[in-house]
Amino acid sequence: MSVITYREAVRQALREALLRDDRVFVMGEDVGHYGGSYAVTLGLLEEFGSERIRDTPLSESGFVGAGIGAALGGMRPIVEVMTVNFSLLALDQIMNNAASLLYMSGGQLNVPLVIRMATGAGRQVGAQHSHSLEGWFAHIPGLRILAPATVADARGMLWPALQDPDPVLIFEHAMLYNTEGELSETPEEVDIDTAAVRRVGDDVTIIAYGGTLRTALEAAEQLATDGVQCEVIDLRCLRPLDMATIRASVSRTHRMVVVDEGWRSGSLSAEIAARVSEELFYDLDAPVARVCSAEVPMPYAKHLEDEAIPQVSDVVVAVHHMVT
Amino acid sequence: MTNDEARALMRSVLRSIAPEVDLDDVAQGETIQEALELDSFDFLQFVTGLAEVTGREMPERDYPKLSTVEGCVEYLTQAH
Amino acid sequence: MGNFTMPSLGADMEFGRLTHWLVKPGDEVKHGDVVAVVDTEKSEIEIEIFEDGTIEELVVPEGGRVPVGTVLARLAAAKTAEVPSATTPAQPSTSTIAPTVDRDDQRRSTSRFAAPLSTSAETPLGLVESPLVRHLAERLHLDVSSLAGSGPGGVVTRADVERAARLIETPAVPRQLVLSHRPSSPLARRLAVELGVDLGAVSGTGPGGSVIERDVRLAAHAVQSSEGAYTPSTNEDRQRAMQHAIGLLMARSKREIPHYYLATTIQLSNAIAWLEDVNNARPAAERLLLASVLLSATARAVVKVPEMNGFYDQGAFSPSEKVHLGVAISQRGGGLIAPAIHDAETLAPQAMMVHLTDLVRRARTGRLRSSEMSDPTITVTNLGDLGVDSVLGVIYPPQVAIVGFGRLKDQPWVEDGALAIRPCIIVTLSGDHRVSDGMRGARFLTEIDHWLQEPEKL
Amino acid sequence: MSEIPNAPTSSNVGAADDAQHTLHLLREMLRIRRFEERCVELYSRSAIRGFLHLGIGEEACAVGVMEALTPEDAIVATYREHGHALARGLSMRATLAELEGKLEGCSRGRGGSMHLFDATSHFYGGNGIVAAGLPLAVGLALADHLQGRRRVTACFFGDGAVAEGEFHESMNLAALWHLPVLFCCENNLYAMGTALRYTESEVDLSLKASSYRIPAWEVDGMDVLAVEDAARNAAQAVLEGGGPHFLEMRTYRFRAHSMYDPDRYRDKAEIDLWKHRDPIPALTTALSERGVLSEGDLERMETEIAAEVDDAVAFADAGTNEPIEFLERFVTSDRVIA
Repeated sequence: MSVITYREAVRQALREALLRDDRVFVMGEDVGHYGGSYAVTLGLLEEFGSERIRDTPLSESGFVGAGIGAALGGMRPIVEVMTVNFSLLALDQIMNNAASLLYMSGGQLNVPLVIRMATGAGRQVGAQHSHSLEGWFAHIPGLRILAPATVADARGMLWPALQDPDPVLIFEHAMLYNTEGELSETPEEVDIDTAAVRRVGDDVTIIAYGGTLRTALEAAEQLATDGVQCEVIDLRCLRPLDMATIRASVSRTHRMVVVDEGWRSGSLSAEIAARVSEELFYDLDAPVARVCSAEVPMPYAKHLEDEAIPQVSDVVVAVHHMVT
Repeated sequence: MTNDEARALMRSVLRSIAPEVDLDDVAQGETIQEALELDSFDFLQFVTGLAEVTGREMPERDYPKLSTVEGCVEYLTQAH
Repeated sequence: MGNFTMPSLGADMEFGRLTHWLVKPGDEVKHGDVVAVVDTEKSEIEIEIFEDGTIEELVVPEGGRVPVGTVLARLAAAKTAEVPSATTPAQPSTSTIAPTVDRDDQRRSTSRFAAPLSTSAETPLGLVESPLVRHLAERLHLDVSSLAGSGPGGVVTRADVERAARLIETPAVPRQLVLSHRPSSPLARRLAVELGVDLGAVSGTGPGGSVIERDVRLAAHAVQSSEGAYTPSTNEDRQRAMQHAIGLLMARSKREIPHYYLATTIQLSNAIAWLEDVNNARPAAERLLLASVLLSATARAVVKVPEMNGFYDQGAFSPSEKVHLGVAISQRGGGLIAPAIHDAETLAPQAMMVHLTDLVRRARTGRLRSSEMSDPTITVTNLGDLGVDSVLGVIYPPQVAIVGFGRLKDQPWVEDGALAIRPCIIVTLSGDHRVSDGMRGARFLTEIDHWLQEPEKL
Repeated sequence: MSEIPNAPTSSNVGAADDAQHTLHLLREMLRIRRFEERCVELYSRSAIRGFLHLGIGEEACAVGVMEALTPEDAIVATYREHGHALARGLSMRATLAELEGKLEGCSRGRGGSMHLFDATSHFYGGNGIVAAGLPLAVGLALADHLQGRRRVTACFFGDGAVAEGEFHESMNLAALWHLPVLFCCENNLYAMGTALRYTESEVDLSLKASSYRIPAWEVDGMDVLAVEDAARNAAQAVLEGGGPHFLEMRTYRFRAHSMYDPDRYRDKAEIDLWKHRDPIPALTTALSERGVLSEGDLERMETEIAAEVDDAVAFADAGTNEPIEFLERFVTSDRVIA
């Protein structure tokens, strides 16, 4: 076992994919000479050359569309959109081409493409660079949306995503790159379908993903001292949602809190709350609670940003309110 | 009243109070209340049951005699 | 013989207004000729005819606004021999022109619980013209007289009948889940049905006073009415459910109620002597237990110190005029419930014993009334029988105090400077510091002591 | 009034001295014309619904370029794609069934007029979003480059696409990475209802393309032989590693932008002027003057094509609806979403 950072885990995953399959190539802004805006692709250009580690001009729609075309042409591209904030320029290519081609073509054209994006707030980089839009993309049929929250998932999810014949978007929360975790020398396979129960408990189910998993786990520890045992579920895959795991837990605890860094209205947490109220209505002993970002463009000032993002205390309060 | 009749009576009265207990569980010298987890309310009912069947007074001062199996059998079988 | 119909000129076009004709009856027309001009609310468009022939009759006059597909003109076959290539194949059946886009007919658009069509004042009801629709309604024994039709002119269509029939078949909210007026969680409502608990009678301890799972479970194991109300499959399930429910309640009590604890030793020689006198004159069945005296004394003491008696809910204490004394009764095989003896302050030991006997018997055979379960104002726990010197109880929310009686035990006792042996008992009080304090608690315990010294006055 | 390039001289005809080949070009254009004329009828009786963009008048572009491509080459088209699909080899049956939303359609009725696909002939479909196909073409060519596959990706788009950011991004990427893309711009002078002079600061589109150091020509989009000749040369250069090339085909559509467009933005005179340069009669006249096309030949060709159209209409009308149980199929690959 060795302790490595989340960033290092993603780099190892990229390197493994490039070595195992020569159809794989990496494309994105500053992925080559600069070594990646989050230094994830550092060293890959020197090892694999500029044909397979391709710096692109600032043309998100262009190079994401080119990634789709290359996938149609038999490659296994990994496109890095620096952050989800810049993916808005490529939303048409992702939704109207990548996600729809197989269906529109009546099953003829697969798009085996992986797009990686950093996401989330917490670095005081202001409103335009702090979005958390996984919920938007999880709305689109035809896409698989992943949110690796642990070092093991950051290391393990890329390869199965590349084997998926359909487009897969991987969201890496910016605050996770520096976090550390244990990883065995030969990391075991991970799936990209199911949620994981990161902490077992009987009283309340807390659903989280990506950057909010740490918040949920810390809140659960605090609540344990108050005698409230929380079950923490890491979604891992935001589309399709692993409702089976959620059902199994909530039907036992009868209470659910969703921690989602997106804005509350129309967020992924809204979808989960709606499904639980549809499928588990007669198992609920308290209304579903959601801890989301405040509905504001992310402020720059630290104290304001902290106030806007879901905090441990917010989760604790939500749970307390639910178990009185 | 023979010993066996006394035991049978005790069993039937106990059954109406606590169906799942068994008289044989009471060890030598152990009180019925402790062995069978009967509280004062249960024991009063036990005494009341015996009194109704036998028609005997069974005043409170005799309760200690009635709280062991042997004592109770002896109490029931002796005419006094 | 052919018809010239209003063409569809765009994705969102439903009606067209024929602004003017460019031909008149008797004119010869051939494939591709422009024969009229149609206004589609967006623009005027010249429309072509795709058949050769002679105009026989202009059916829709200029200015007429008609839905797509309506016959605009009738055509006689062209006099000259039909040019094979020019003939359009006969109207294939598969893509019939729907006069108007009957949105109701598309399965996808009607939601499973399609609300019946809102009927504007003047649309007629029960307008059934087609024999097929009439026959279908009879077969489904459906009274159509009140049915609003979605067909042209409000006529009842087949789809209307089928939808009305489907509405009836779709199950309404399952009957037994008829919701009571009290706010309660869905789980509580479901359990109330499963465990045969009358939800209306259960007081809630959940958010906003709503009835939640534990309230129902507590009520359930106390109310297994004989008529075979649903009882969890096995005893163990019920015990575990009760254990779980009590656990939650106690955890909440410990978390929320700032308990303070007091204890005192009370000398009972007077009470014991009084009891013996009373019992000597009574047959076994009518004899009193010490507990009845203790309960009466406690009830009387409560009247003097009202802060011990009532409910603390949503940040405020509401004292209760009535004293409903909760008596902790151990269930055979584990578990504890504390049903109430109502108006305990009015009961002398003799009456108290009658109530106690009845209560314990029903508690142990599961025939407690839910009211007895739901509204004790103060609770007494008595573990003397099990040989425990003293017990410090945990208050049952939303109550604000609990009294604990230990076992009767001979103790050394100093009287007038001399040492004596007296039967004594340790009495404790756990109080809610939000409502009362040690001072008031002590006052309460000494009041109990006072009554126990004069049992005859109870 | 926009200036009109010169009419085709008879010399052009001589250049492709293979008469049979020219007759083939005529037949292909005529097939497209009659097919789309029948679509107008089908649309008016609601057999075809939604949007329908006809290329009547622009047939020479599709036929000319497709002739210059090989079966291995890849094609990315636009929503005005019936001509390109038929010229590439999709059957009238499969295409018309798709326009009527039938299961037998080339995209199982899921795509409709704007989304015709055929994986076997590398026809990567139309696209409803203006210029959204350009990055796809760049990607396909990138894949060829990375896998050392020698083929051309022909990317069709209109003059409207030139104003999209993706045009700039795609041209730059293709030039930057020297990718085998043949950019085919069908400049019909109007972006939907807005004339070129109202949308582009530089209206000479081939000049605009050359700013990316991409070889670019304009060619008479109403002359199928000229288009074929230019496309063949460009495709050859691309194939030989010359990097991306750009053809600006100046053409004109005789009907509205789509089936519901009042066409008020063009005056009748201009339309009539261009109708005189209709590529089909132009070629018919040239061939008959050379004595390779008799009156009877033409009539026979028309009859055969009419029969092919009638058959396609019967096939499409008799087509079946895809069972609704399959609604969620192909959202993702052979995997039923839970």
